[in-house]
Amino acid sequence: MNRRLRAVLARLAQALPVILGVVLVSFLLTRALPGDPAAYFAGDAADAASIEETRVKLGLDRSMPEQFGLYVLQLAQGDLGQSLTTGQPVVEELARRLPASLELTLVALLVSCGIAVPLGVLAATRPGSWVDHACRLLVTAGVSLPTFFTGVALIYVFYYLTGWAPSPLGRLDFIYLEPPSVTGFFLIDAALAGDAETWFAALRQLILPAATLALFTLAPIARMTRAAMLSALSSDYIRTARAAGLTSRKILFGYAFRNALLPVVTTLGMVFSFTLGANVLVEKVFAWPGIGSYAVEALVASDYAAVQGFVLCMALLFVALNLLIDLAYSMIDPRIGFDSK
Amino acid sequence: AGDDVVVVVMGQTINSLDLHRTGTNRPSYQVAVNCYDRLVSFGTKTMPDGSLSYDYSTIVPEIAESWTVSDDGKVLTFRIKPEAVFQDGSKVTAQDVKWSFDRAVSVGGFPTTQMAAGGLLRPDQFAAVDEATFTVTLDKPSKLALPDLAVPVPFILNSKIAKQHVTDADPWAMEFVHKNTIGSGAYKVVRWDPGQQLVYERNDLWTGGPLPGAKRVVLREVPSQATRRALIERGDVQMSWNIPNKDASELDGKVEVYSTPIENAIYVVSLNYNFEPFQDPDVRKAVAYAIPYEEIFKTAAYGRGVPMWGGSGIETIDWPQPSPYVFDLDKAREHLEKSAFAGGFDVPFSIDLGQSDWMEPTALLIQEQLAKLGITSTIDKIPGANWRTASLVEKRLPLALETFGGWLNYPCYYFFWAYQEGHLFNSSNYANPEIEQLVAETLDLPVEHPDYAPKVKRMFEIAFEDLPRIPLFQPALSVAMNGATGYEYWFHRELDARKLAKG
Amino acid sequence: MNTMTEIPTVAEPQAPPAKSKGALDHVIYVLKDNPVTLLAFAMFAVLMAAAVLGPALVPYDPLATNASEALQPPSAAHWFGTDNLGRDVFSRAIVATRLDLLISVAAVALSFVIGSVLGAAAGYWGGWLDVALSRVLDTIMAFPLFVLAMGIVAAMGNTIENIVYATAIINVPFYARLVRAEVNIRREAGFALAAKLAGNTDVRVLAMHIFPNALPPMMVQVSLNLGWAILNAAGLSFIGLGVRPPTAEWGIMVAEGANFIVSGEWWLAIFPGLCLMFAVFTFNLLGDGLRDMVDPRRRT
Amino acid sequence: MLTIKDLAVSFRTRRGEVNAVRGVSFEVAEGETLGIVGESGSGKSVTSYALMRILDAGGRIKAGEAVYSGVDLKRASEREMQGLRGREISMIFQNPRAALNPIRKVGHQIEDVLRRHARADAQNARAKAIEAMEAVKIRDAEARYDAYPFELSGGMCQRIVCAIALACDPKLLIMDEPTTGLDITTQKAVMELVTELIRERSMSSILITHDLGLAAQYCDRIVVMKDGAIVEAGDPVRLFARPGHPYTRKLVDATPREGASIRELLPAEVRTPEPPRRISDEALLSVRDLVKTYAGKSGPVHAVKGVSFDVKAGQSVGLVGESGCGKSTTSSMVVRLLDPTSGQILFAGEDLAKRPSAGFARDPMRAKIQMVFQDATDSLNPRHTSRQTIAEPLRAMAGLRGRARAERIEELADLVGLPRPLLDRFPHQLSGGQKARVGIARAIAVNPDFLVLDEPTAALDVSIQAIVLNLLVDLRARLGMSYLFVSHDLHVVRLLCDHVVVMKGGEIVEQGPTEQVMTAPADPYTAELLEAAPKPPARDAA
Ligand SMILES: Nc1ncnc2c1ncn2[C@@H]1O[C@H](COP(=O)(O)OP(=O)(O)OP(=O)(O)O)[C@@H](O)[C@H]1O
Ligand SMILES: Nc1ncnc2c1ncn2[C@@H]1O[C@H](COP(=O)(O)OP(=O)(O)OP(=O)(O)O)[C@@H](O)[C@H]1O
Ligand SMILES: [Mg+2]
Ligand SMILES: [Mg+2]
Ligand code: NI
Repeated sequence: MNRRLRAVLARLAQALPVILGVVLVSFLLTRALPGDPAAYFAGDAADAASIEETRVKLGLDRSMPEQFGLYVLQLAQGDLGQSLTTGQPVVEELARRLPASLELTLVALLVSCGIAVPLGVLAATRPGSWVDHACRLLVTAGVSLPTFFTGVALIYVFYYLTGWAPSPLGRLDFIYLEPPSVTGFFLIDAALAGDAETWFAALRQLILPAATLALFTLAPIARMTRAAMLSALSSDYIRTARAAGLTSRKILFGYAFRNALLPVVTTLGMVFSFTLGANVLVEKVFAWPGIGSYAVEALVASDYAAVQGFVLCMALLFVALNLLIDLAYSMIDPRIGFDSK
Repeated sequence: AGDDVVVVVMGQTINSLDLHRTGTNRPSYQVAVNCYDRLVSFGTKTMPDGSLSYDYSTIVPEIAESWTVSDDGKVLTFRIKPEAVFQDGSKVTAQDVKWSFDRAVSVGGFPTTQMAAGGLLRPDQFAAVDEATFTVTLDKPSKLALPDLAVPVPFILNSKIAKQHVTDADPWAMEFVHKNTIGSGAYKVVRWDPGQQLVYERNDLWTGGPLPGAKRVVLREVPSQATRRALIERGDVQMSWNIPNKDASELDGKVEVYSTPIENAIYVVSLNYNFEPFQDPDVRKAVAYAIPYEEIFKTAAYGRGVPMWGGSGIETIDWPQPSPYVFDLDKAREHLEKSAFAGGFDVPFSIDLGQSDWMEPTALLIQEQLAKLGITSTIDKIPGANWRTASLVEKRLPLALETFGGWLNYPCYYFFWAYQEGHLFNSSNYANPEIEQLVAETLDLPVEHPDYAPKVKRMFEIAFEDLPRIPLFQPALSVAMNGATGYEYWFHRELDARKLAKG
Repeated sequence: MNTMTEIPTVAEPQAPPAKSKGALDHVIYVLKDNPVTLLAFAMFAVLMAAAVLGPALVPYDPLATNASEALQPPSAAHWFGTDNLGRDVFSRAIVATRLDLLISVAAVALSFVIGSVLGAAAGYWGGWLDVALSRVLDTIMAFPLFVLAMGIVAAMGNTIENIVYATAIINVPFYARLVRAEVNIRREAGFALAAKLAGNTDVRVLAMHIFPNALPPMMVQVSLNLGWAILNAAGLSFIGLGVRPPTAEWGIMVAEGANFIVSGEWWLAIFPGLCLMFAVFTFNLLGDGLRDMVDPRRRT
Repeated sequence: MLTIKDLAVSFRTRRGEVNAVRGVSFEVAEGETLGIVGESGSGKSVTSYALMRILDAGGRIKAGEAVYSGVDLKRASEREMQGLRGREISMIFQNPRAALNPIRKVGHQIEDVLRRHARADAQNARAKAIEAMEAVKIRDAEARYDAYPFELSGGMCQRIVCAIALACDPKLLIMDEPTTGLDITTQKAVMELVTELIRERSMSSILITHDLGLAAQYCDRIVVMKDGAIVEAGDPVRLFARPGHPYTRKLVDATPREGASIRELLPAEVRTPEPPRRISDEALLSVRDLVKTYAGKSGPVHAVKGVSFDVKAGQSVGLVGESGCGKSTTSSMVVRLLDPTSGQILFAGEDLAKRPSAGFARDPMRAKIQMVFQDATDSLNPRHTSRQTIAEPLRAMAGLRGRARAERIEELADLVGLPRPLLDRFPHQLSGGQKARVGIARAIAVNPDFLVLDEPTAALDVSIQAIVLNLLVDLRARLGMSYLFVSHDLHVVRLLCDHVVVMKGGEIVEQGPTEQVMTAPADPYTAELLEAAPKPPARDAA
């Protein structure tokens, strides 16, 4: 256990330069964005003097190193600054929007795993068969369409034409009240509050965007599951297990699948962080108040604090996620943390 | 949704409840309209299509009961309605007005600039004579002063509450007002989820006019315009704000669509005088003749708005009015041949990413025709933050699409902003001494003055001859309604929910 | 030669007669081997044909507008209909092939080269170089990649080159990591040591012996990335940061067309969307075939 | 008990059908141990998998019969087979570490089998599993129960595999190369253990191996397989004394054994006299106090702790010792692929240890010291044809180009007996012996004075090993090279080397002339190594 703790600490230490790097790069990137935020935010009829005034107010009149120093200082106090586009402190905004994005992404991944993993296993048990080819074609088709296109198409069919889906108005239709915020995840909060109606309403809102994302993430998960299962199934210990008379079920799930889980978990982590960053487009289509759409707006408006805050938040999430994966890894694989590699 | 809840969708986000704040964006101005009162307001008229519009020609009371103008035109005295109360029930006093006006001229940025347009420059111009009497003293008489008090900027805050939130660093309670509405207006904001929704609830204590029919107005932000269209068409929302022209023309008939030409506004092609070829008057004319106006009006505006080409002489002082130019490639070629750039030239053609719904097709159509003259243009989409800087602040775009609409509906006001040297919306770097003089002379001159019309017509003439801005068409603000009534058009182009009702 | 050299040959179990085949035969073999791969290569051939011959084949000028024919549904004259400016969608979709392939191939080639060099160096020499490079790559990965691409394009301007650079940068870490791992496991492999013994310098061992062996898994990555690169460009277009109009590009066409779906002009988005899907699909399917082609072990 | 008649197994592959087993018949009586020998790919494993019905997908029993105690193994349902496996027939595989599920505690893996065959329930599973572990002589079984395979040594893992196989008291045990991949001393211990258990429980068993010596030592009867068919069967003594089939004879001949010379490993028809050679008195290579300490993750690893030995010009020195004793590390330092921590490597009077290995590729000495690697497959670049592989040193060190190079490559191919058409093949298209030749050709391409051979035959079948060893003998005489021959197999070393160095734990425990060390080992460890090697029965002079 001690050893594992040390491994975790070592991981965290490794993440430190990454976070520093992200802070620096995001700072430089935002300053490289074209446009003058002072002019943008001084308002519609602002003249040169009021733009200058705004610039001073925003602290943009200082030199770059000075600005960076101030930024880091603020950061150290946990202050990410204030977004100019939305007029809210970035921290608050992220805290409200992150759960929305996470909820969407997690549900999408859950759905995706629910489909892709069985497909991958199925394909792996019959490699080269038509089932295998069909699975491959299916999941590849899913990853071949841009998400915003899938999203709009789904809305057209399931909302506009048939009316089966609820109006794509974000996380909850306006007739429902948000459940009291505990985790920020509506499904969880509604369940905690015991409010079945809101729970279903939130779920209904999730279906289309989650399906859009899920469709996009099927391929990597299914492919990796298939590959991992194939290599697990062809390994020696499976032969041993078969020779010992274990049932096919036990062999497939107890032996092969658990071993195949390792690479699948890695892929899942990558897919997760990728999806979280990429659901920008889906969020826009479904009016989902997540961090992705926040970032896009901020970026287009050269809203420094918001962009920096978003990037930092994602980087922290990325680091946390990797840590989580490592932990999951060491739970699944006892070899981790020892000098085995 | 209940019977008295109206749901409105729009694409843009509201970023503050305080119009005075630095960085407050346009959509947020509606909060000043709906949740606050001003001393006076514009009247309402019914348009030919039955929709409502504000009426620039009449000024009506809002929180002021009555007002008088001194003989020299320099002192305006307002009497405040005795029954006027803020949302917390406290009386609206002249002190509140004074504090609010002081705030508007002191915070800097847009509110201060807008106040200045009406000659309202310094706190010492405002005085609370007693609880119910408030005076404004102008440096010189101006026809713009009273209308400028009817725009959203000089809204009246509850200074007693605001002062509780004043700090040394924040003498105008910006932080507090940013997140709270402390007005006497028709609505109060009961919920604001930035980036998602704004919920208005009717203020039953309102005295500024007849109580709104809708008890609640829910404003939802839906970035995707396709989604917004689906929503309004299916009737899941009652109002879709600022819909694209295409949707407007297609939805017309299916749902209620109001397209109101925006007063004092034109979509133009801006030719920058700092760019050498455009210093040549023949090149500018060549461009003006090479613009396929009809096609643009059809594909970019879908016929919504008012054509601004092919005019047959300046007869009125209405602004905007059609330019004398039409699409005529032969004439364009003639002009270009006369110029020093007969062989054509290369020029970047800049458009705003945020307005690409009309700018992109327009630019493409113009680009295609210019190419026939040998003028090679490359289309540059500039994202929001950079657009203002590049086009208005630095004024460095050689060829760009532009739009400007003056809140105060006077031609001289428009020219003041868009044709005077160094002024913000003069993105062409246009400088003409005669125009400078004419604007200075007409700006404060009453419209009825006999000198006014000839001078303004002369301005039009010069503008059409010099062509720093080639008018394309007067845009329209389109709003779709499905299951609600009471839409009123305002020059500020933001939602006025005070007459909204379900049905 | 003398007797002793003949001794061993006698007892050697005879291998089947050597059939040394050329590279082309190998390609044909791989294609025949797997129907899906064959399909993928056939689709790829179609794409290439469209890219090379496209402009010559299309019935209309892809840039010519015609307001009187705007938004026409598909017909015999306009197979894919026309767009809001009356341009022929079919012509635009076909002509776009070249640019889209160019963007994706250029971006992938760039990230392939940069990623390979960085990854190979880190994997082979290890030590502080590895640590430093790994941290830099981690930093890139820690960015939400699509947003990073957006930022780069927004900062540098939305030219085709910048879209290519942005796409390349966000893909570099994937290649670098892959190559690093592949090189690392082969660093101590017998053939690498043997190559050193044969008088090769480290750089040469790395470049000529170790790196080529990392190619098979790289090929899968390449093919997946080709697809992603197109989708990435499409996403940028959706945000408004794609290539400049009036250039025909699938992503822009889909992104703009998506706004017309609800109003019933489905053909604007569907057809370019199908082209896009066709290309991404082709690339994704291509992976295994490509891997088999560069894998000498699959040769017979 | 088990009767197999005309068993034929085929695989469906992309390149058509592969007939892996073509009509094999044998019987195993109660309490009997049957050996199946034959070279790699002869169908030994496939036969046993067919019995267990655990063939890979695509494999099927095409014809023939297999009956176990009245059960028709060919027609039995999968359910019946699952009941039979583990309970009636069990199997042990080679490479024990890989044969265990890497992420499941070994105790649980044993439990799985026990519970599957209802030999234990949830309550007593642990106790029974520990019992099974004790039965295979695992010390401290209680503690080992919670261990994962990677925490156990190879020998220990093989014991666990045995425990799994024997947990349910099967009647028939199939062992597929149970000792390959294990240390020579561990090999012996495992075989000893298994035979003892078999005897105790009076089980029947099948031992599959390519090592005739091993089979002879432990089996009652042996069948010899070649190309999917049985060529000969009989009791081991008879087989060794009078091999009936030429193939059997070849195998018997090629098995290294006491008293046989290196030429005697080859079939009589192709034997030529051993060429004479000269050993000078001068030391070509002198290793002095060589030390290598690795910075391991958990503290320094002292791989080599000060070894000293000499190799004279023309002499062959054997370096023996069990796995991990530092043989490869030593040889890597000698060929200058690795920098020693301290010590000297004097080659022709110059101290090479002073020249960093990183830049040694450009050193003129590079061409003088070459190496042949343990695993021929691993040492050939899978993307290079044999021709490209051999060309590599010629290009880099001899600077040969074009025609001259092509000629030299063909000359080398002839020299090592590699048929010229094979020059354009890729490694995976070559057999093990052929790959070994390519590796040797590459090593001798630039006429080195000194050749390090790191277990060059460890991955080869005995018959091919015999050929390669003889090739090395010939080349040594012809080119006047000196060898440092690294091996764990004393018998092989004896055949080739004049001098032996025995290592243990990074240190030299004994060195001296081969005959002396082999006949009268001074160190007990040397004796142990000698003892552990399988001893095939004597054979008649053919
Ligand atoms: N899954 C399979 N598909 C196709 N061919 C196979 C398969 N498994 C084995 N073979 C073929 O069957 C033949 C016999 O293989 P088998 O594994 O029985 O050899 P072996 O005698 O056990 O050799 P070794 O000593 O190397 O283990 C080989 O030629 C092999 O190529
Ligand atoms: N790079 C390394 N880092 C740390 N320890 C090492 C390294 N290489 C080898 N060792 C250790 O050094 C010791 C000697 O290894 P070496 O490879 O020389 O053994 P060997 O005698 O060749 O064994 P085998 O017969 O298995 O090939 C072993 O304990 C090994 O674990
Ligand atoms: Mg075998
Ligand atoms: Mg070794
Ligand atoms: Ni051996």
